[in-house]
Amino acid sequence: MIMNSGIPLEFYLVLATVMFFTGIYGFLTRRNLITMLMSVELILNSVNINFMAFNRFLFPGKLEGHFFSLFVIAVAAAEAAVAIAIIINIYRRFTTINVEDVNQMKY
Amino acid sequence: MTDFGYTTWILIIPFVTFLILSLFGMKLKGLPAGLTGTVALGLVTFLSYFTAITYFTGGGISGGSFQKIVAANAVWLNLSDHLHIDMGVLLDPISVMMLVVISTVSFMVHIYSLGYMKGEKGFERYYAFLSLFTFSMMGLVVATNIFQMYIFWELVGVSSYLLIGFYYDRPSAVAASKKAFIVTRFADMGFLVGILLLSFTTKTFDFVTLTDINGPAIASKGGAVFLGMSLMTWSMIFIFMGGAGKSAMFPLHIWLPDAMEGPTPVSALIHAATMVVAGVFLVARMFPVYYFAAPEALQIIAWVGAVSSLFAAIIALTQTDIKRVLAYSTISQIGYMIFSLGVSGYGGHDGLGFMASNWHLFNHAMFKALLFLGAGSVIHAVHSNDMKDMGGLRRYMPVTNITFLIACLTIAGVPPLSGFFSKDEILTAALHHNKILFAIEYAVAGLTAFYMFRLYFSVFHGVDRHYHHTPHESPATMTVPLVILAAGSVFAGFLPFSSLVTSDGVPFESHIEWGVAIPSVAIGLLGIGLAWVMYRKETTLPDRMTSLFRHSYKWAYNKFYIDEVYIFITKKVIFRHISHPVAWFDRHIVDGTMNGIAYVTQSVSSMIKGLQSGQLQKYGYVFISGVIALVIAFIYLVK
Amino acid sequence: MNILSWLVIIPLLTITGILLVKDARQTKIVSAIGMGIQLIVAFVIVFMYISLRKSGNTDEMVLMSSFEWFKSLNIYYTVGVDGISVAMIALTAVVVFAGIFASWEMEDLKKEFFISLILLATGVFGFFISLDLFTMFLFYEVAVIPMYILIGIWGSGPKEYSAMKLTLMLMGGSALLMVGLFGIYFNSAPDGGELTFNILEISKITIPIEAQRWFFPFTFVGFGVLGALFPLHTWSPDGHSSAPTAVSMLHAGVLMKLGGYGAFRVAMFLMPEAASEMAWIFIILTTISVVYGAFGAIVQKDLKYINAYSSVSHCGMVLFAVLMMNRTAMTGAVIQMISHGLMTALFFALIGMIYGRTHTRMINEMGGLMKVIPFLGVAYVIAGLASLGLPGLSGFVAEMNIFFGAFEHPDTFHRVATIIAISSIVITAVYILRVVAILLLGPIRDNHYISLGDAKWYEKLSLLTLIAGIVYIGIAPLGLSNIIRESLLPIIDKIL
Amino acid sequence: MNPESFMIMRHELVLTLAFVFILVAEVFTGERNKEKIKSIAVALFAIVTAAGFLPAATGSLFGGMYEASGTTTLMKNILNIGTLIVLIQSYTWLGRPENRDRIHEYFLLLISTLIGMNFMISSGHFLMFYLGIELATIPLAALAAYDRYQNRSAEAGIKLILISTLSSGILLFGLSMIYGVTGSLYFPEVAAKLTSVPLVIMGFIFFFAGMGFKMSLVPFHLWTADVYEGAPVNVTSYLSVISKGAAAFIFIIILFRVFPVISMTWEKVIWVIAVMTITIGNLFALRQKNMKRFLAFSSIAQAGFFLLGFIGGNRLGMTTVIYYALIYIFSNLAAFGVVSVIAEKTGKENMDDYDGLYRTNPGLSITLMLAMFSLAGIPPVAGFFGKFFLFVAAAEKGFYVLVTIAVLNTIIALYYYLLVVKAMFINKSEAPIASFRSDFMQKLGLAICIAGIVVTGFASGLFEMIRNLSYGI
Repeated sequence: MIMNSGIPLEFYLVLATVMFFTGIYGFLTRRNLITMLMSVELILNSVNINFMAFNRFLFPGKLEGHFFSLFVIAVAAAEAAVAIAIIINIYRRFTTINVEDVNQMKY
Repeated sequence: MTDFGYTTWILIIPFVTFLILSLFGMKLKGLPAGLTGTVALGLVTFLSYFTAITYFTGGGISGGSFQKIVAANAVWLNLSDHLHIDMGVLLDPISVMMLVVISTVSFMVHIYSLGYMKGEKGFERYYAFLSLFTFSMMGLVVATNIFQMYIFWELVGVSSYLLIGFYYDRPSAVAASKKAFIVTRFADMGFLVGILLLSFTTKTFDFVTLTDINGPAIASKGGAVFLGMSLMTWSMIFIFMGGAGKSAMFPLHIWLPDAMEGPTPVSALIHAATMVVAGVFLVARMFPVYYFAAPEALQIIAWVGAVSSLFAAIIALTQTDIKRVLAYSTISQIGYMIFSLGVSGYGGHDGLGFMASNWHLFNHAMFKALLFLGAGSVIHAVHSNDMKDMGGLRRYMPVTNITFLIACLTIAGVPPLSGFFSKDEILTAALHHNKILFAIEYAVAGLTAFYMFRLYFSVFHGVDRHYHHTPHESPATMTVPLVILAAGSVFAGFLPFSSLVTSDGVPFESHIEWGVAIPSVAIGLLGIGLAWVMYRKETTLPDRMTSLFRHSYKWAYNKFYIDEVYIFITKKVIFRHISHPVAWFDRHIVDGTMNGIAYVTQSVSSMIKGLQSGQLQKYGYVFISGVIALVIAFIYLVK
Repeated sequence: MNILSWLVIIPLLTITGILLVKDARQTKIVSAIGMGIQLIVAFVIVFMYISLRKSGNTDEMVLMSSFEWFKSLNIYYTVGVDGISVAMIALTAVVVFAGIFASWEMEDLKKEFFISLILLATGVFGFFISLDLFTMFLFYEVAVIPMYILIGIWGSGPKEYSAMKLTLMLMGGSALLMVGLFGIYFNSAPDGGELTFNILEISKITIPIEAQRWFFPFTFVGFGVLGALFPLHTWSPDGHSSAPTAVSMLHAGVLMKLGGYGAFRVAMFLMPEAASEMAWIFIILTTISVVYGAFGAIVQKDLKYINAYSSVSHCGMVLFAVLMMNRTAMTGAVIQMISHGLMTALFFALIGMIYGRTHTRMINEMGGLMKVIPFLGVAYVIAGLASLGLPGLSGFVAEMNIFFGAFEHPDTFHRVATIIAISSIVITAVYILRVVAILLLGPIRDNHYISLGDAKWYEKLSLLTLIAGIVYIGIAPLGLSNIIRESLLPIIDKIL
Repeated sequence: MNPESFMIMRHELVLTLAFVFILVAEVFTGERNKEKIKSIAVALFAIVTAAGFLPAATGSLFGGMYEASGTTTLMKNILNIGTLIVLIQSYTWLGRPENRDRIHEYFLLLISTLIGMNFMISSGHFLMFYLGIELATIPLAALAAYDRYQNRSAEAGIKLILISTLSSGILLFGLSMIYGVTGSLYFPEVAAKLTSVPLVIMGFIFFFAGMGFKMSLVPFHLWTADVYEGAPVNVTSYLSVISKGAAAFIFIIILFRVFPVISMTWEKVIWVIAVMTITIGNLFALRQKNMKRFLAFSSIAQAGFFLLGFIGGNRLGMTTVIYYALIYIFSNLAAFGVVSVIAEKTGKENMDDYDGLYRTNPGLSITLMLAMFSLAGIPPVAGFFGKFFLFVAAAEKGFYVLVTIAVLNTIIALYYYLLVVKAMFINKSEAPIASFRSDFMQKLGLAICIAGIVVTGFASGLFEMIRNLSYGI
């Protein structure tokens, strides 16, 4: 409708999906806790893209998707803050932020 | 007809005595307990005689025949809408006769035991058990229905168990009592199955209905056919199995010789005169049913009786334990009675076998009780059961000697003693029925005379043994019963039995069939003569005979190894090849499965513990995989 | 308050009483008084029941009372009794009373012991008076769970293993039962209307046959586990052998009866069509139970194991009879429950008392005890004779009803099963007499045993209570059997 | 919109007030009186809890983003009660020297999570729901890491926060798909426009995974045990009951209100997940030696039982979920209460340490035993009623196979619960935990739990009340 000649919705969705799985891949493979956190941010951002794209392309009359993205960004920041605080504590206690070393409790 | 309601007291008195003695016996200590029992039994004896006299002198006669009179009856338990177990008193010629037999012998034994058991530990227990036995036996014979009979049948079984095991600190007595109970129990199982089949076919337990020859039971001729015989026949065979067990018929006889571990008066009462003839009584009680509805069963009965009598007589030849000889003799004589029923007809003179059987039962009770009590007297004197430890006792124990001799003559069938008459009638009945059976029984008569006199001569004649102290005659409490029973043995032959106890209640005339009587007396005398030659003096003749028949002697001496067969079945088959495997199976397979389930659960638990590795990224991996798996499953697989 | 509810309240009050008192002696006295009152109440109920029936009351259940509990699920606390439950209540009261005295000399943690014991009893009483499946199930589990503690703390031998096994297997049974109950509940109003757990109401309708086919096995097996149904009986030998005296008494005496009672009051009564379809499977299993238990008992050496296997056999007989689905056999089943309850309690009481003296339960380590402890010896013989079905004692009455009832079926299958079951009476005789012979008779095996003391007053009281019951039923069974027969009428009507 | 209408969100407002009050109080309390904050806070929370029971207005706010009904009020009150018990139980622990200077932090974090949960429960829009769930989760991570000087506590914190962000990422991804299909995030509108297309199902499963994390359902449960073990006992108990209960509440609300159209699908998903959760939770719990870890796995299994109430989509299901949540709160808090008291006094947390506990501390043992029985579903304690009704709810819709699997699992569960009972009552110990006296607040906390365990089951009125406030699809 508005951007018929522009980038179609599918492209956004593909981008979001790729980001999502990149994030997941990062989360599962990076050993550094900070990098893992970044990967999670990647996931959240892929969500944001999804929301935005859907809103923009399919339901342009309303702004729910946009607002949702804003809130997600804000919450992600809060999350990151707490996570990093804990990571700092981890570093104090374990003197490492390698996720593989943080496994005192198991089985 | 007369009111016989008082006959219930015949049951109540011994039962109450039993309760008193068992609950308060400890307080009564010794003689008072014995006297209580004896007096109570005196009362019962009086009542029994009174009943018998009233019954036979008119109280029981109606329309020229003896009637079945239900003197008392009450429902004990309802089994279903048409089946109920009653408790009551049924009087007819055989039950009245049995009352006399039981009360007489029991009373004698009570008196006798006052002397014989004096000073034994558990004297009051002994009398309590005797009362229990008397109660049960009385209940058995007056039963109004087959189920009441079965109940008391079991009770006599347990009384017998208790009395055989009276000396319970002797392992042999304990083993014997156990064996007696289990073997008879096994037979009783057959009895019970028989009752089940019978009641299913006839819808009643009641003897009066069952034995009514125009009644529904006999008229039905017994239902469906199974393996070539009617249900009724099967049921009667099973019922006879119970009788055979209690009466120690081959091959269920093995418990009786061992039962001699009990006190001798008990052997006299239970294992000679009364309980063991319960099988005979049972068949006599059900006789019309057997005769009309299950003739095949009657045929089997005749053969079982004949085989048992021969078989036991042969074994008796070789035994050296005085009580065991008597025990085998008992089996042999009961075989006679059973056989006699088997060959009997029904009604009037045809029912000669029936009459003879009961007559023999009556006589046998007297002389066999006498024999046992005499043997008890001997044992009391020499403190041994073994004939090898006895000899020449006639000099020390004159009363015992005389009475024992009378008993031996009676059993050998020497006229005019009672045994002669009944045996003669039996042989007559057999002759009319089946020649082979007649021949067997004829031979048995000779064997009987021989082994009895073998016993008599070895014990009372011959040389003195080395006695620990000089044997002496027993006290009067023991000798008086001997004398009374001896009198009974002598005179019972003169009772007009055929006009009292008959198959259909109608009296008839019986005569001595001289053609049978003379040969039978002859063979009896022959047996006695042989025994005289072989055993009156110490000779080598018996040993030579023994070595001549070495193999057959060995078989007979070892009772044809029937015991071993039983031991094989119980120890090897049941214990080792059923029970042990069952126990093992239960522990290891059934229980093992249960434990196995628990074990598998635990193992699975250990196997999957790696899932919880503590590695955050592994958790994430599982998380994501879970999501993806669910997505795939629910989008592509489950529609 | 309804008198039946007192059966639950009195034990709870007793427990409260025990919590309040100080020392062990008072605990005993409070327990004894409480259970004494309970016994009296139980017999009052019996007499009330009899007089109600005499006065012409023909309701299926009497002394009923009911109040709403979980309304939306239509769950009520409904109590009521018929002749069968009355008989079971009396049995329970007697056994519990005897059990209290049999554990008179319990030393360790006495209060806790009596509390658990009485709690167990509460469950049993509650079960028997319940007419609502929910409360019935609730009480059922209340009765089972104290077993764990009772065996675990006061037991002997591998008690932890046994207690765990017993509890898990029984609760496994009750888990299956629960599924069965749900099936019944959700099919209790096939024509619309309100779903209900009330047994009487469910019995008025017919549960759809498809549902019955599914849920009858659940229910029957659920109860069957407690009734020692082969092959789910293995908790019994271990459990009984480890349990302390009074617990074995109660467990074998009354708790196992919950299985049999439930099997016909719930499984057979409410789902008769499926029951008759599937009876053959369970008849085979119970026939195996009967014979197998008896054979298993023959070679055991531990007194308690013998009795445990014997219980498998006898309880198998109960279920066997229930499955015969006719009045005579079911009467037999109920009498067998009572009879077995009394005599097995007697057995376990005696075993406990003997063990307390000789400190062994291995029969081959004992011998000739009749000489030193005649009272216990005679009681043991009486229990044994009752167990092997001697007329004049309770077992006989039960067995005859069962056999004759079972034999009413004219087909070969039932009859063969019956005859196999009958053979158990011989096997029973074998193991009972074997034990009696080895344990009590013969010469005294060990000189230590010469100085043993015979039963104390409380032991005698406990034993005589049980013996009285056994002898009463054995000698005059008519009253009991009539009560039961008459109460079975509606059940039979429903089943046929 | 007038000011009175804000009273619709009274629960949240009151909590916020309490939050602010504690914050302010902390600022104005002198260094020596820091301890007093805990008394003030507990008292304050007691008032808050009581206030929750005042008649509450119902209705919706912010154009339907926030909705309050009798159901939500009930749920919030249940959570309040649970939280109050947790606070009472934490009282003694907070008095420890290392906690002195940050007592208020504990309360603030806890109350903020509760506010988040309340909003979550009352949400009528996925944005509100998302905010609520994040508010309920993020402070929890901080709480889990509350024991600053404990390695394990830090580890618990990081595991919780990272998995939680991952799961919210996934949840949001799912929501974005649903948004893409329906074009709305209001519950009623989503429900109306939802169709059973693959994208929706995929979105639902992603959403489900996010909720599965909160409720610790298998296979999204792996964080649970580690976090429970590492976090301070009282935080663990809060996590295991309140957080899980709140998640269950909102999950069932969303399932019933938003996803009825695809109920055929989620029934099957829940079927599979319930079986896995119950079974795996049980299998892991079997081998645990640490009491906290043990209770963690037990709570995983319990979460599986909650799903039995979900699956039918029926009114009875919701009733029993709420009812069981209440019972579960009492039971689990009783268990954690005892564990916390013992950990507090002796520092022992292993099951072996409990050997012979009954002989030295009968009161605690009986409490723990009742808790175990309640969790195992043994009558006459409340857990029996809760479990029974959960099964009834599932059976009502014909899920008999599931019910059978579940009841068989209760046997495994019974086994490990009995292991605890066994340790306390049966096992003998050379050196049992010495006899000690608990202080008043500990006793009070446990007493409330016991009262709850004993009474809740018999209180049919309560059940009926819950039922009146429940609804099905």
